[in-house]
Amino acid sequence: MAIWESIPEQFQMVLIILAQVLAVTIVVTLCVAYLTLAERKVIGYIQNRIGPNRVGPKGLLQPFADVIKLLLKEVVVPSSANRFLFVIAPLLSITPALAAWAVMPLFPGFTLANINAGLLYVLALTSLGVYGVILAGWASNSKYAFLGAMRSAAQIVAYEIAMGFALVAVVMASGSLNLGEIVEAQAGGAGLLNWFWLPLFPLFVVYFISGVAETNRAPFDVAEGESEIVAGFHVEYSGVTFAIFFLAEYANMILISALTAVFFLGGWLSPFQGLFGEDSVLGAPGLFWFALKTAFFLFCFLWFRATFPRYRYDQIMRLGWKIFIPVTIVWIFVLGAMIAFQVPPWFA
Amino acid sequence: MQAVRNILKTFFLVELFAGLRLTLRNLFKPKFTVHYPEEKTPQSPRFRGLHAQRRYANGEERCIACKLCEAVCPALAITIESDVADDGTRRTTRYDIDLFKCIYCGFCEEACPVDAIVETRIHEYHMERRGENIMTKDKLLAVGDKYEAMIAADKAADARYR
Amino acid sequence: MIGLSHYLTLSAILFLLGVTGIFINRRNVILLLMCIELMLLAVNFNFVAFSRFLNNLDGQIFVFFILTVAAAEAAIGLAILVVLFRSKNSINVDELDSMKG
Amino acid sequence: MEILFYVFATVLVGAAIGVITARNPVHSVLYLVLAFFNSAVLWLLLEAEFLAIVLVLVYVGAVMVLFLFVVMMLDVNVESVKSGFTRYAPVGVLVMVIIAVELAQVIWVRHMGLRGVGELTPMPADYNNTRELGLLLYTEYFYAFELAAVILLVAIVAAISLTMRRRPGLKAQDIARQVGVRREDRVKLVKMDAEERQ
Repeated sequence: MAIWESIPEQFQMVLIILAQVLAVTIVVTLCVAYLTLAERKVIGYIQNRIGPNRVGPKGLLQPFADVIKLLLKEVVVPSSANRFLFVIAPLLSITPALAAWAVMPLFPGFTLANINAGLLYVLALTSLGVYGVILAGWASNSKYAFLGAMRSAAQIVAYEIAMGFALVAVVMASGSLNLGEIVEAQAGGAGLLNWFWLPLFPLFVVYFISGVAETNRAPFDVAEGESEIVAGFHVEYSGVTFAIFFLAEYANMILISALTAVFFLGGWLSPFQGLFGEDSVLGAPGLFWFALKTAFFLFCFLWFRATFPRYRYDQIMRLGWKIFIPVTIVWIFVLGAMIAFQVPPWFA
Repeated sequence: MQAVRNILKTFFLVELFAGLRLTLRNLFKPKFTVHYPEEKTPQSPRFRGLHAQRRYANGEERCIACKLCEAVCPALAITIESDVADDGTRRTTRYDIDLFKCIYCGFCEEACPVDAIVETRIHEYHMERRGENIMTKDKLLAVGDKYEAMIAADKAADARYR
Repeated sequence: MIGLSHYLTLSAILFLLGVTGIFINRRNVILLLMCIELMLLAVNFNFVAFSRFLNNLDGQIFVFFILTVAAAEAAIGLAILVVLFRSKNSINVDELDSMKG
Repeated sequence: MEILFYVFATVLVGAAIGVITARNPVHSVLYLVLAFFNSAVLWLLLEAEFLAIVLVLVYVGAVMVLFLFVVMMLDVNVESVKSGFTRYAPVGVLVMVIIAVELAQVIWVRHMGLRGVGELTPMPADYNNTRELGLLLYTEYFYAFELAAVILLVAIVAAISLTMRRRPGLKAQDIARQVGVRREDRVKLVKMDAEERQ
């Protein structure tokens, strides 16, 4: 404690912030690790198998075994690849996924960086993720990788628009760009029914499905499509570099799930707020509810992957441009009318 | 009417939800996985695994070097050389099965007039060094000696159908 | 203390680099487009700096519109480029010497 | 603050030089992305946070991806396009020097009556750049804002109509019809009397 006192006040601030950043990053990384295990388990169960169960009790140490294996493997850089870009691409794809957590409201009153334009920041960062994929595909100097990168770029740009429109509606409904204020705008009243998923239902669906497409997950995984273009943009990657791509994909999944929870399911708000009141155990808002909602969306990611076959590429484009964007625009008009007429309970 | 129904079906993602329901139901069904080293699936007495050479009860080798197995082997995995033994009978001096070539079809076993070459139910074996994939006569006989009880029981169980 | 002149100098350097880029890369249409983006960035820099130092937000509003128009310009420019490449199989400015498509 | 300005300004100038000198167009695009990033940070230093984020969102996230996409898609012959590099360099440098002298005149020699604005007054704590911009944009500049939207719409239409290719022999499927098909549409059950035994 004496050492702590001796540090100048400014540095104390810096240290506290650093500790918070580190804590959030480590927790997210751990969640990523266990999400990989959860994916194998859930998909296994859906296919009437039990998934990995050998490393540690019930297979709980499996992610660490995987990580250690990948860390020990050799990183092969193709001789005609662009060395610098090839190595930097995985980092470019994981950084935005982790950096976006800075503005995430985790529980009442806690955000790493409570900035006013938080939603714009999130949008900007999620749109950066595509660079990692494009550069990986291009720098590998391989046809399959390049095809995967091009597909992914077109797909992400297409779905970015629908996502942006869905968020415009969220901003309209909550009247703020700050994620914490968006959560608070959904508080009160009947709890569950007061969240934005009900008045914005089509946009909620569009946002989540676009999120699945943005992260290049099944059934929108044409960017890696292992059965047609081998593994897409990361064909040439091995060892640590591959591991980082892997982590980035799962970190993005967690990010999209958390964002959907914040925007449409009231973040850390309790669904029983109206029933039991804010002071009871079930009615109190907190990290638990946020984590629960995020976990639900993560389960949906895995569930989709186990259920749907891969979309064909032109079908993906058709869905993004010809269905999602018109739906969002129409619903923005509907929402405008709802706000103008002050439809209770959301806009009264 | 049908058109309206189709549009509703499309917008409410009816078929997607049907698929999701199916997979969700499977999530809670009992699993089929067999925990392999601890649990094993039942084996037929006809299971065709590692090869063995048998002896008669008095210790005499069964194999008479007729080379029928060598002739029938579709993968050319068997190599036999023979000579006259001390007691005047024809015996193999070399009897090699290349396990890498062998396709475990069991034709050698069927061709054998004296039931000398058999395929046992052993399927958990491995090789660590080059050359270990060749089952020499000594190795085959050793396997046969070790598992004679199992082989005899399998043969007896299968005899009705031969 | 970083003053207005620092920002103006920086934007002047950026603008100069953009102009020079147009001259030394005058055969590659893509690079020309990018140099124009660079010059627009320099202009935006001026607007933002002036807006901040004069405490007048109109400059930032203008940057907002410049960004809009520049995005539209880039989209159309690249579309023309793609059409050009399809018909000529080249993006060399010297070869664009006919009026027929 | 000062150190930050100099660091990011240096990287920005370096990136800009990279844009115009890189041999590979892909590298040029990436340098430009770096330049935009640094500009965004410098704008943050100027407390123009909304524009800084929009710059990253619009330019880095969308326009530069488009550039990258086109540059990678078009299989450009780098050597032939770059061949005039040294020939045009003197002209470029000459023009650069002329404009540099002119700009120096404006910024340092004449000062344009801006002597008084050298001081940066820090914004109050509750200042919200986004809110202020929004207030201005949706009141005073509303028509300009609408016009910008129309320009974007025209740009979308123009870009699509320019690059749209109609291929005559293309066979497309009507997914809605495929999905909506019923057994009655495809199979016809015909009830027939059995023939009499001859």
